[in-house]
Amino acid sequence: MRRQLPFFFVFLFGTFMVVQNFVPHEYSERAKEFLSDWTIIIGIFALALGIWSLIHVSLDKINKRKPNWEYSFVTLVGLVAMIFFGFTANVSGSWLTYFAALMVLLISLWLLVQGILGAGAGVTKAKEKFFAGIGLAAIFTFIALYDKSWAFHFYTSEGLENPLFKHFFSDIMVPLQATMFALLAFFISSASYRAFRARNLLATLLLIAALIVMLRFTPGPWGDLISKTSTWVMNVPNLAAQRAIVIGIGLGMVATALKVILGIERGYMGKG
Amino acid sequence: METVGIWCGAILTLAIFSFLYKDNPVYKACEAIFIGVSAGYYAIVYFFDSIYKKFWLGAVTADQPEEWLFGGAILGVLFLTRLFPKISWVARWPLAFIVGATAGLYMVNYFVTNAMNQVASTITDVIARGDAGDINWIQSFGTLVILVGVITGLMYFFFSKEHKGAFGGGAKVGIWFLMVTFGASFGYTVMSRMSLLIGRMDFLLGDWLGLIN
Amino acid sequence: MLNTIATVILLLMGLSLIYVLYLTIKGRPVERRIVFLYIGFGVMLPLLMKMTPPLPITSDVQRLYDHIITLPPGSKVLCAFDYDPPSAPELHPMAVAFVKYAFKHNLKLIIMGLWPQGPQQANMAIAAALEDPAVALFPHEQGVDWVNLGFQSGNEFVILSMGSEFKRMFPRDTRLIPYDSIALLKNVVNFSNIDFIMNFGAGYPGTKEWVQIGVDRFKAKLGAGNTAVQATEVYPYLSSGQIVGLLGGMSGAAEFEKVLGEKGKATTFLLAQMFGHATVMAFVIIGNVAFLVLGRKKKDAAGNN
Amino acid sequence: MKNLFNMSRFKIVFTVCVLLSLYSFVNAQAPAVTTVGITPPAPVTELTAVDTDNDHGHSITVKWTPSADDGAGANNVLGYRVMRSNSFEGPFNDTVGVVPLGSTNFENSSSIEEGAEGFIPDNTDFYYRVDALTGDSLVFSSSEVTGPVHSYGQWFNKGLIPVFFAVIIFTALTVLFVSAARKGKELYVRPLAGIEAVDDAIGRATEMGRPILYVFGLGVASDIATIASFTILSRVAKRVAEYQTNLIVPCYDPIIMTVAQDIVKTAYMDAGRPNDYKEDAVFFITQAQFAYVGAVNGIMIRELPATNIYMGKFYAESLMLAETGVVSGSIQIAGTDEIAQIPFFVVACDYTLIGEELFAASAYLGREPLLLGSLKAQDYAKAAVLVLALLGILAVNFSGDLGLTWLVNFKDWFKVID
Repeated sequence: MRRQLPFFFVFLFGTFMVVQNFVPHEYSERAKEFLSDWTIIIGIFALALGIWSLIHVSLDKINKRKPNWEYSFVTLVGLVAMIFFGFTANVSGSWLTYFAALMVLLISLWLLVQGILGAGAGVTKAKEKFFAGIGLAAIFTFIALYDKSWAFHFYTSEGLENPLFKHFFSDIMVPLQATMFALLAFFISSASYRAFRARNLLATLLLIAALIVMLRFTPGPWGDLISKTSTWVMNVPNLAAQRAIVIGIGLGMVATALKVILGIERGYMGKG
Repeated sequence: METVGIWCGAILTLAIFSFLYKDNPVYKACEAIFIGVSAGYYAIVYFFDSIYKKFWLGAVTADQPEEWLFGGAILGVLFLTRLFPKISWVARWPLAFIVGATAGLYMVNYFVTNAMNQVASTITDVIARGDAGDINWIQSFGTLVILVGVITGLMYFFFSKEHKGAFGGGAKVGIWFLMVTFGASFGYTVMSRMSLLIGRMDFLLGDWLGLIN
Repeated sequence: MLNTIATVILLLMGLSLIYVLYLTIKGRPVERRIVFLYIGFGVMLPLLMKMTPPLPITSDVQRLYDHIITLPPGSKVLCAFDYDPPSAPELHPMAVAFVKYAFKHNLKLIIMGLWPQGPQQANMAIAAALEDPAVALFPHEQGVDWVNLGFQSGNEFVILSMGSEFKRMFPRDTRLIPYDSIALLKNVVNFSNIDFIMNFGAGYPGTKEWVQIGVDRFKAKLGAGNTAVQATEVYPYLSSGQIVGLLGGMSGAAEFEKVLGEKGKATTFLLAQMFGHATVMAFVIIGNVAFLVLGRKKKDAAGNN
Repeated sequence: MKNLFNMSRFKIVFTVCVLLSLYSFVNAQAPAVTTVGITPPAPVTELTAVDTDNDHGHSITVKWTPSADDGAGANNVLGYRVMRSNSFEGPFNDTVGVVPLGSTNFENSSSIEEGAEGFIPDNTDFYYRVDALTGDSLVFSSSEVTGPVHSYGQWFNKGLIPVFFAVIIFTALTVLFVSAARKGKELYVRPLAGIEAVDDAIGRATEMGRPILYVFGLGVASDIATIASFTILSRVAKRVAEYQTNLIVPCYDPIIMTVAQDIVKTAYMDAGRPNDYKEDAVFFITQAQFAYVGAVNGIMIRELPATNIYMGKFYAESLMLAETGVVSGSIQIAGTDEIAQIPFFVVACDYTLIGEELFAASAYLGREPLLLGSLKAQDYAKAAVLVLALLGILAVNFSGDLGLTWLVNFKDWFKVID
């Protein structure tokens, strides 16, 4: 019974959404609103599971001193700090107690999680750590209540305006993201150098098409001819093949969606 | 505060570039910071966007609350049963909802946009006439090539038919078209990858070192 | 001063490539990290040089421009910022040029984003546009001339809901002012009250979803600016007329700046692009020449023993 | 005296405003308008109002033939104003829309939300009148009233009839072939290099005693490419459980992580080794594209996996993963339906599944009759699309000379109007 029920739900929701596509009526549109909002909300709960898995794996690496375990500390500090910034907003600018509170929170969380993981995960003196964690957490709440210069915000999004949250985003995430992406310029060059060899007919076609399109900026009379051929290559053979792949993918998706709804395809439910 | 931000960005940029030489502790540290900070950032952004703005404001504290949002929250809580191995099979229900609902939506959507509309735009008049009725040869040749490309491309993707004889010939022409499109889009994207690197160099030379005005 | 130094170094690097070719033919192919060095400097040095490359306006960009100029003053344009900092180098110059044109021609901008960092990119684009004194003269009041409705997660489901009502997906703008009390959005219910959609997209969700739902389903007029990678996937929608025009990658941005008559970063970056491309092609040619020479050598060696 | 002066100033300001607002509706080629002593234009004729078809209700389409003085005759019509009222004689002071000259219809619609502005309740009678407007706002002529008319939502969208039949035929084909396959009918499927490579790549990893890296990419659990990837993972996990090679599955999406954990655990149980299942073989990294790629690149360089398998939705990071994989000397097999990324996998990986080959992989790996049956149906659908496309092309190009006029509107079957 436990295995069949989910597939019945898949069939139910799947057929509903297929039929809903053909029914423009108000109720069908409202139903689609419900379902799309549900998907968004479920996504959030799943994210909580993901964060727990990240914490669990990092702690496991630290406790068992697996290779590169020191860096898991850095990940956990980054994670907790960012979440802490996100939920607090600085009201009147005294940063001292703010950082003191953050340090206390980090240590107390560290001890609490160690305590919860317990002896199983190779944690020594789990009980004492757990209570120490509780004690520190009490101190943290005392600081949070006493110091009015910043405040916890679970109910409003002022946290997003916290200068530390914004600076962590713009000064750490943005440059890291942009530079990781920029590595592609190096990788595309080494890939071209290594792979674009006229080994056989197919590789030669790949090479010629790439060269024509890469040369589309060369100035001068030759450049004009090449840029015209490159536009032609992009608008004719490229369009034709793209369209064949798109039609193929379209039909492939419809077939797979149908297999899922009819319960022929069950791999995603864990049954191989 | 501004210069601290730029220096921090520059150091991180150089640290990531060092990965090109070889894996080193500085890169490992940046990787770890990046994972932690980004996981925290998206947790907060998605929390405030979905739970707070849509669920808390939309359902719990709204004047005429949208009760059906609670359905999503219940399914979400069901999902959390993964944490307890004994009852973790319950988590299959919200998954069934997500996969089933989206499969149903995608099935018709992709049928219309990918299959029907693309086929419709393939069915065109091969002979393209200029406004004075004279045949525009280049355009007509182009449309003919597109038709041949689409048909042979589709032939390549047949699974249950042996690629032999005339059908095999068609499929071979199809893979030629595919290789041309892969080469062309690879060449086309060299430019966008370069512009990423240019963006970083502009940051290093301009904002950080101030060599570019 | 920097200009001359950079040009000299670049020339030396060009010459050294011949030595690299010699090495590869000798059977000692160049190591990956050397290729990286050449690309790094090949892209960095042109940024210090003052040359500007010649630039023809392609039809994809011209078609978008021809459509934009038909938008009468006061028409409402929905700007979908679906990209993030990594794809900003290509799309930011396009967005800045578009915002400058919009303010100068009194187009009302309704900004939103399907990517979390999209709306922030929009604010940066508006700030960059207003740095130009010529643009700052025109009215640019937030809430009257432009409004930023922020990010909403849910990908194409967001567009689906916007089809019936914008307010459902964007109850408040980024300043948390409710939808109904924003002057610009007074009688804007859904796509039928919007004159044009301009989508800056870098992947999923992006132009494909706006075509699938915004155009195919709700009959909106859509123009798109995409990164070079994503542009190849959007071409079929341009040729079937589902979008009115397409700006592809940095060359699209530079052409758009040129056709609008705006001086911006894209034009200076294009020179660096050309040198980057030249370096990549040089190594491809080196690889093939060496492959052919070594191939023939192997054949000779096989031939005579 | 003072208010008289104000009054006249008020009238001037008022007319200027109306003129300006009207002017903004009139497009460029408005004819020269004679303002002095405008004679009322001929009213609009054949006014009809019906519920807008194929919609979710709350919308009425008003159609009319333009006034004789629009673009001809006195040529003084600037636009049309659509008025609505709840009764035939009732006061028409509810302007629902103003359209420029030359227009012949207007859709008076509202959203489905009760409190929305200008909300049109369904199944309530309305009466419409269209006024032909001139330069002088006081001079216009009204048509006769039409109605009663009420809006309602349709339960079937007639514009989607071609799609409806296509879906029905496709489902029938699938059921037909699946039942044929169940009865043991042998189904031929051409060899796919990428899929065969998966088995010997796992063998290679076992010999070398190095891990296998399985990457889902940036898709979510409901992406069809990710669902196809789950099936491939379950096949890989089964072999991994038998050969006891260790498996690393770094995840970008938390839902995929939970499903993948389930798949790997079930594989170990089916192979009779439940306790060999390592809890963190499948783990979450982060939901940021490049932080995820940085972490996976780090894993590749440090763990040196023998085989990297990339199956699912990939975006710009495809080449970063593949190039780092080359550096760490692994065999790489990739499959994605993201067209923009297939070239990078083709160039950098050893084997690549192009577009729908990824979806066919589940049928290949298991050789399960049911999946082969649905693959057969997919091929028949492709054959149908090919034949219909060829027919359409013939129709459009040669319909004139061969007299196959009925084929001409064949193309509209594919044009989807909704």
